[in-house]
Amino acid sequence: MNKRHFLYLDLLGIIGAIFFAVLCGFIIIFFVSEEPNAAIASFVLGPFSSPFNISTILNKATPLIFTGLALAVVFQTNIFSMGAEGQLYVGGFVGALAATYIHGLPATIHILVILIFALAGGAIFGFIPGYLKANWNANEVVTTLMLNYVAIISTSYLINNVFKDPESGGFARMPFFDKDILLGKISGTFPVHYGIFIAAAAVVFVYMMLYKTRLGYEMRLVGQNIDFARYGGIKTRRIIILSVMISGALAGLGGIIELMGVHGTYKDSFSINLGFDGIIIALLARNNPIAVLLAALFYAYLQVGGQVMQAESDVSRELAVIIQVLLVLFVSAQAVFNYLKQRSIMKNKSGNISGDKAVKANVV
Amino acid sequence: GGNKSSGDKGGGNGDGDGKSGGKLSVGYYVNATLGDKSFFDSVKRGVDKAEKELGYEVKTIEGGTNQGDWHAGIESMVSSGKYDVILVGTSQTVEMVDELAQKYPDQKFIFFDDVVDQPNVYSMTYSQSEGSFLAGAFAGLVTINEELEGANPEKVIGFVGGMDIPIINDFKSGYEQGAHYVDKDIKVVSSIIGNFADAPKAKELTLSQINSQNADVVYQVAAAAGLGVLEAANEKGVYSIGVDSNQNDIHPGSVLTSMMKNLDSSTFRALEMFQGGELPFGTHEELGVKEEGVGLAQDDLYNEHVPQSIRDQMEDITKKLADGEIEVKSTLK
Amino acid sequence: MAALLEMKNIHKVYPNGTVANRGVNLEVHEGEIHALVGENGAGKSTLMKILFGLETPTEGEVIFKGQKVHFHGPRDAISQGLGMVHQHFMLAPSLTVSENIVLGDEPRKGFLHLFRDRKKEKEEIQELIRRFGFKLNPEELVESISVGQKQRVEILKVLYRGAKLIILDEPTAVLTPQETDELFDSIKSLVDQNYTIIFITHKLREVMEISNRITVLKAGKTIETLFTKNTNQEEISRLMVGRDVLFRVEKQEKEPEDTILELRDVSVKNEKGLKLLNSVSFKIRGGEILGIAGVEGNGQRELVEVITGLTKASSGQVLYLNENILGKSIGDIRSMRIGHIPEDRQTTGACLTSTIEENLILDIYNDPQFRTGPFLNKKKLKEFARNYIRMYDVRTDSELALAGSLSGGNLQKVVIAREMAKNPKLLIAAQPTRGVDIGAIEFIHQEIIKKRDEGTAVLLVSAELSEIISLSDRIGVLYNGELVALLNNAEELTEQEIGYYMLGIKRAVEEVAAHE
Amino acid sequence: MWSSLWSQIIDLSIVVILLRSTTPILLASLGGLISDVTGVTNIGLEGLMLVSAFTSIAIGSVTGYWSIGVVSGVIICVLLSYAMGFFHLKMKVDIIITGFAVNMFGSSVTIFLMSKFFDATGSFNPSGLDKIPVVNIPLIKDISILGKIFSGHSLMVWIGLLCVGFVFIMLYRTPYGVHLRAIGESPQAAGSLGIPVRRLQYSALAWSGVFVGLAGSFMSMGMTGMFVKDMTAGTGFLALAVVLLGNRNPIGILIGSLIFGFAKALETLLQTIPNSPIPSQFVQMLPYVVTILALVVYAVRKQGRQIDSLSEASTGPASAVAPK
Ligand SMILES: Nc1ncnc2c1ncn2[C@@H]1O[C@H](COP(=O)(O)OP(=O)(O)OP(=O)(O)O)[C@@H](O)[C@H]1O
Ligand SMILES: Nc1ncnc2c1ncn2[C@@H]1O[C@H](COP(=O)(O)OP(=O)(O)OP(=O)(O)O)[C@@H](O)[C@H]1O
Ligand SMILES: [Mg+2]
Ligand SMILES: [Mg+2]
Repeated sequence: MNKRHFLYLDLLGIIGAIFFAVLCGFIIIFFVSEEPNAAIASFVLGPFSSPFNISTILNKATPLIFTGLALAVVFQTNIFSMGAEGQLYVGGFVGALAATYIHGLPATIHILVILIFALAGGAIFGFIPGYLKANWNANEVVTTLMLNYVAIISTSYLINNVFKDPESGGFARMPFFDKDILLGKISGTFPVHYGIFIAAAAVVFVYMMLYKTRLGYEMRLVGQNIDFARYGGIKTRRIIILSVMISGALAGLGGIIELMGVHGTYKDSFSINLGFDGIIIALLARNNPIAVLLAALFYAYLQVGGQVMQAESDVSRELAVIIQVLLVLFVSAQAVFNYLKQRSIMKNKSGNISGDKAVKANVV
Repeated sequence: GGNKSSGDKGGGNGDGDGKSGGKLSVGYYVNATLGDKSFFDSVKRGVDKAEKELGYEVKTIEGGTNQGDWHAGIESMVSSGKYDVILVGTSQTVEMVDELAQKYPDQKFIFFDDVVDQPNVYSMTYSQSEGSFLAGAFAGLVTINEELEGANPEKVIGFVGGMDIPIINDFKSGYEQGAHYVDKDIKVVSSIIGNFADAPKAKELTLSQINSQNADVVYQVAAAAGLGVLEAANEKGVYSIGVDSNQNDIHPGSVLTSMMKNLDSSTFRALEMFQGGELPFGTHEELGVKEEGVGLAQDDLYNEHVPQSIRDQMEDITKKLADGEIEVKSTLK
Repeated sequence: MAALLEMKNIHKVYPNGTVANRGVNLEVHEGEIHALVGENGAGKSTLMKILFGLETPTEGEVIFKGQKVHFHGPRDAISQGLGMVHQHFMLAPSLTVSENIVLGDEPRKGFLHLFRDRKKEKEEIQELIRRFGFKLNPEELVESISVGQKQRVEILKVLYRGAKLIILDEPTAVLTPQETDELFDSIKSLVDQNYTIIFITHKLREVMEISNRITVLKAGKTIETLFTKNTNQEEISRLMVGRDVLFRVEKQEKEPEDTILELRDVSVKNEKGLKLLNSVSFKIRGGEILGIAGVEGNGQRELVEVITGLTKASSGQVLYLNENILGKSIGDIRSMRIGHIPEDRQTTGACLTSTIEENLILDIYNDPQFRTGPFLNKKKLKEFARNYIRMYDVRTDSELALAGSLSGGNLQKVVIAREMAKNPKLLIAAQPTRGVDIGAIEFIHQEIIKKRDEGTAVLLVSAELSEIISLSDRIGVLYNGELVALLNNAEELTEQEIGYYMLGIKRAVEEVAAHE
Repeated sequence: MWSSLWSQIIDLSIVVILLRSTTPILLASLGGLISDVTGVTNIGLEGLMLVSAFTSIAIGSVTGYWSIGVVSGVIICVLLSYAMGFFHLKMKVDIIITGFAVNMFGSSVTIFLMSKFFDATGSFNPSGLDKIPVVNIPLIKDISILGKIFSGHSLMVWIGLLCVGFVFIMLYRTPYGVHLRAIGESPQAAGSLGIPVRRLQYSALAWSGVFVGLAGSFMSMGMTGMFVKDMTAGTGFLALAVVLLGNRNPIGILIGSLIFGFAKALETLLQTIPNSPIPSQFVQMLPYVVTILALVVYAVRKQGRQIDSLSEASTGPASAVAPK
């Protein structure tokens, strides 16, 4: 049973899952829509129907890649942080401050400074639940959920009362960033902003960190078996704190890149659920950074599909969301994949029950 | 208010060469979801009326609450080339529409609730502070009124807002100005829910305003969550003021009036003018009390439940506002 | 005697492709004690899980009381009078002893029998405990009782359900000799009451002592079924392992070298301030094995943990090469050439969900030699892992296999390989052969002796008295957290003698003092 | 401003608000508790509550009986919980994904059905609704203090408190409850004794549905008489926090919910003080900050007991000895 074979089975499973989900979606749409065919077509094919839509997928995937990575990192350390949403806000906010109030730097350096601020903001905000977890074993689900509120509400206070651009009208935002520090678009007809490349770099970075460095080894060991890690002399508290901070840094980076790529300034409540969607993406990807990339693209594809369907047919926004939900459920149904793998193993084995593993092992 | 024209009358393409052959089509992009029972719904009513009465082909797209989606959402409507005119609004999308209007100079936009200064955009804004001034004056008259059963002698009125953000604070400021215009001593108790959905919390806050601060009339500016405010006032036998659309019939006799942004009628009016080819693109109209862009809902229920004395005084104040005799300060400018 | 149970031609392929049984035959007679032996991974537990309805066989049939049976789950098996004590504890830690025993079969009362009858439960449990003479407090939480007590709870679970055929999967692996004796008494009394026992163990001494017949499994196949009285340990082990096994470790006399480890008045307290280790002092020199005997729970764990830095001492000094290492971090201590084979390989000694390679590199990943720039040098690490897998004869397909997929003996080899790889000056081995088969025991013992001969100081903690006696140069006994004896391992020292110290009946403080 | 706050604490307004705002959290977290006890962490509380809130008011207003409404809300929630069970237990979808899916589903499906059946967008506000009744206790209601504390609460407030006892008895006094707890601790152990692990996990999810269903119906037919889209506004997540904070037992849940309810009540009072100098956002943060503090105090105390006993080690003779 080699890896490639499993990959092939995974793909088969995913295709099967999508097929079933689409079938389910079709049945639903069939009942509520006058034009089910058009609706389905626009959902499935719509996202690829124009360079504009494709670029929308990429732009939507960008922040999701960051939050997905952020959560993959903590999950690998077996910390169930739900804090990406709050960290994203704090990181985005701090980065935006750097973007707005630091002047006189050459654009590239300025961008770097902004990214570092955002990273630091997210990391420092991540430090809180990490510290509470490492030192007092305070349940991270609770602390991160609550800190999300704290982050969202307090950034909202600051943007509305302290850092508001007087020009911003009914909804507060900071002054617009200088044009030269925005993440440019690839082209007018294909308006993908450069954030996607930073996201791809982050994927590589996280992958290398997790699987090729000492830190990654330590983080994964802490995640797999903290007693063993402690016995091995790994400073588990430090690793826990570090892991949540790295996660926060990634989420914060996601925040500022969303602001520099899409919004052009800090806007009050700019993220709705990017951090929570990241949880789903990390879990879909089983915390593998490379798979996070794919899962985020898939998720963005679903969202764009829903939007296109809403725009091009009589199916409402809510139904589009329900169909997305079904797709996510089907695609993450482990049972399907397990079944496929097991059947394939059994087929290979049953022929030669006596052609055995233990004996082969003896030879090694 | 006033009618500040900042450009020449741009061409409406009312000659019927609509892109979907014969019928004119309008695309309405909601940068939120529908169902707030107020703002966006009100525009929707105007659009729907245009569909029925003017024969428009209408497509409404709900962009959801994620701001990151909106730019792409609007642009995909524009780039689809399906719509003769696109209807979109709020200050949160000003820059997006500004950019898109430049990028697609042939696309016409009707923009509500803020201003986009481009030759292919017609903007209309509503003076919520003027409207809220009326609500505040009304509340002030109610709380000192002796005829109304639910009104108590204390000069306390309530305000419940969705979030502590500039637009809501503009409502609040107008409301306070109105109340103080009636009586300097009126105290305004103000509470903020923190979102626009938590109706139970809105109700709880209102109950507390009524029970512990003796507020006897409460003004809600909290979209759907505000229904909790109206219910609390009704339960307690005191009064409330609805917002954005006419909510008087939700609890007749308790919701005495509503501060309406007449987005429906102005939307309909704009679409009607567009059809006639006379919509002045490149201009901006501010619709205040005078233009009837905002005002209190003075329907039969209002006439039935509001004492004559208050109605008379409100008429007087409305007139003064329209004449510019009273100036309302907006916190947004 | 008629066959109570027959298992014919059983095959089992696990979903992940492991073939655990490949044609096993087993015949058990009523009223006998039937021992099932075989190397780690031979398929004993699998066979029993099939019998108990926890796994479905891929092929083969089970005949019970002359009838072909198909157990769809433990419930079926239990209702037919089967009971099983599993190899690993099957207990819910936060429930009480009594709740664990009656779990799934509680006395009920009240409306629709919806409620627990706690009074009846208490009576029944007390009656049960009295009848079988177990020392247990039914009200205690399982998480706070000792391993031996847990094993008794497991057995009571089976007895409570009135099982007549009882499967015991390595029940003695974690028991002290005394506890084992007690257990054997209970088992014998059960057989007298016409119970039937299937008994799995790696300790051939026990097999010889208690069983009537023995079935030997090897690589998933039945090799032979023997009458105990017609065979001996040598024959059984030859059948199991396929070669002769040495039972007595060959050990040369060796002159000890300089002191490597010295403990001075080391004490450890728990959360409640109770002293778990009370003023313990001793020295170990290079080339010497100090064996620590004692009934489990008398401070052995704390002793090991305090030296390795896993637990903090409340007072005293731990001198390693004349340096006080108390208060140093675990990592620092590990990097000082102190090897530690922990008693619990499932949770502490290995990470079952990581690969074998990842388990092996626990120390050396920090070594700059295994890095290129900021990154780990995967190639060198792989080479290292393969090397040690070969040197220690770990039976596996690949260094990338999960540690959890190894049998107990092989997993222990991984732990030992890792700890030996650092070429320790001090080796702390806690229960190094618990639950591993005789072939592996022989290997592990040889490795420990080899290190000692190379000049390593070895602290051996074991509940297995025979192991202590056969390996140690000197023997200390822990009782109630105190080192009550420190003896030279001479010919005349008997297990009995040590047993007295272990039970606190005798003290040899003078000898301890004299030694200092 | 403080005097005004104080007077409300004195006149027990705070108790009334406390009980009202505690109830939905309490019920929802009891639901969360039961499935959590079996090792199935239900993150879908929010979505389940929304569905129940909508269903009960929809059916309640159509039939004219609050009881039928509440029961239908509960039934729908139980069914949805079974669906969660199907996806998680049978199809092996991660429970967190399942939970988030239910949340998204709940939000969307209620809006969709609302527009389908009542042609209402965003909110449904039936007139003449038969709400869950208020319990006025005769005699006691006229005694000032007792009356305020014990009388005039919604029936669901009492049901919520009764449910704490019910869950306690179920978990600790019935074999069924012991089985549930055993499954959460060690599914293998339970399975090896023939306890049908899967089936009991389904049943725990169903119980989850029952309590969350009650919580949802209270929001739409007790606290208010309306359904507003997304009206739960995070209550489900607060309940989840309470589940984890409450140390997995019903009494802990009650205490946790009361802490939350208290923070919410305090927020309400602080928000309605005229000319309060505290920015509204800080007041809104109160419940969340209080939770974090409660958790930290709880965790530190737990840890503290261990640290105390070890502190001697760091100051004791051992550390005084300098390494040679
Ligand atoms: N659930 C399982 N899935 C896959 N493989 C398994 C499973 N359980 C056991 N195995 C494998 O099946 C083989 C036989 O295991 P089994 O537990 O029956 O051995 P055993 O004789 O009981 O060994 P030991 O003496 O160590 O207890 C081993 O290779 C083991 O790794
Ligand atoms: N689903 C599984 N997939 C792969 N390996 C499994 C699985 N389930 C169990 N195993 C492994 O198979 C072995 C099962 O054997 P078992 O638990 O009966 O005893 P052992 O681990 O071989 O020996 P011991 O307990 O004596 O160390 C274990 O090593 C276990 O980790
Ligand atoms: Mg008054
Ligand atoms: Mg076994």
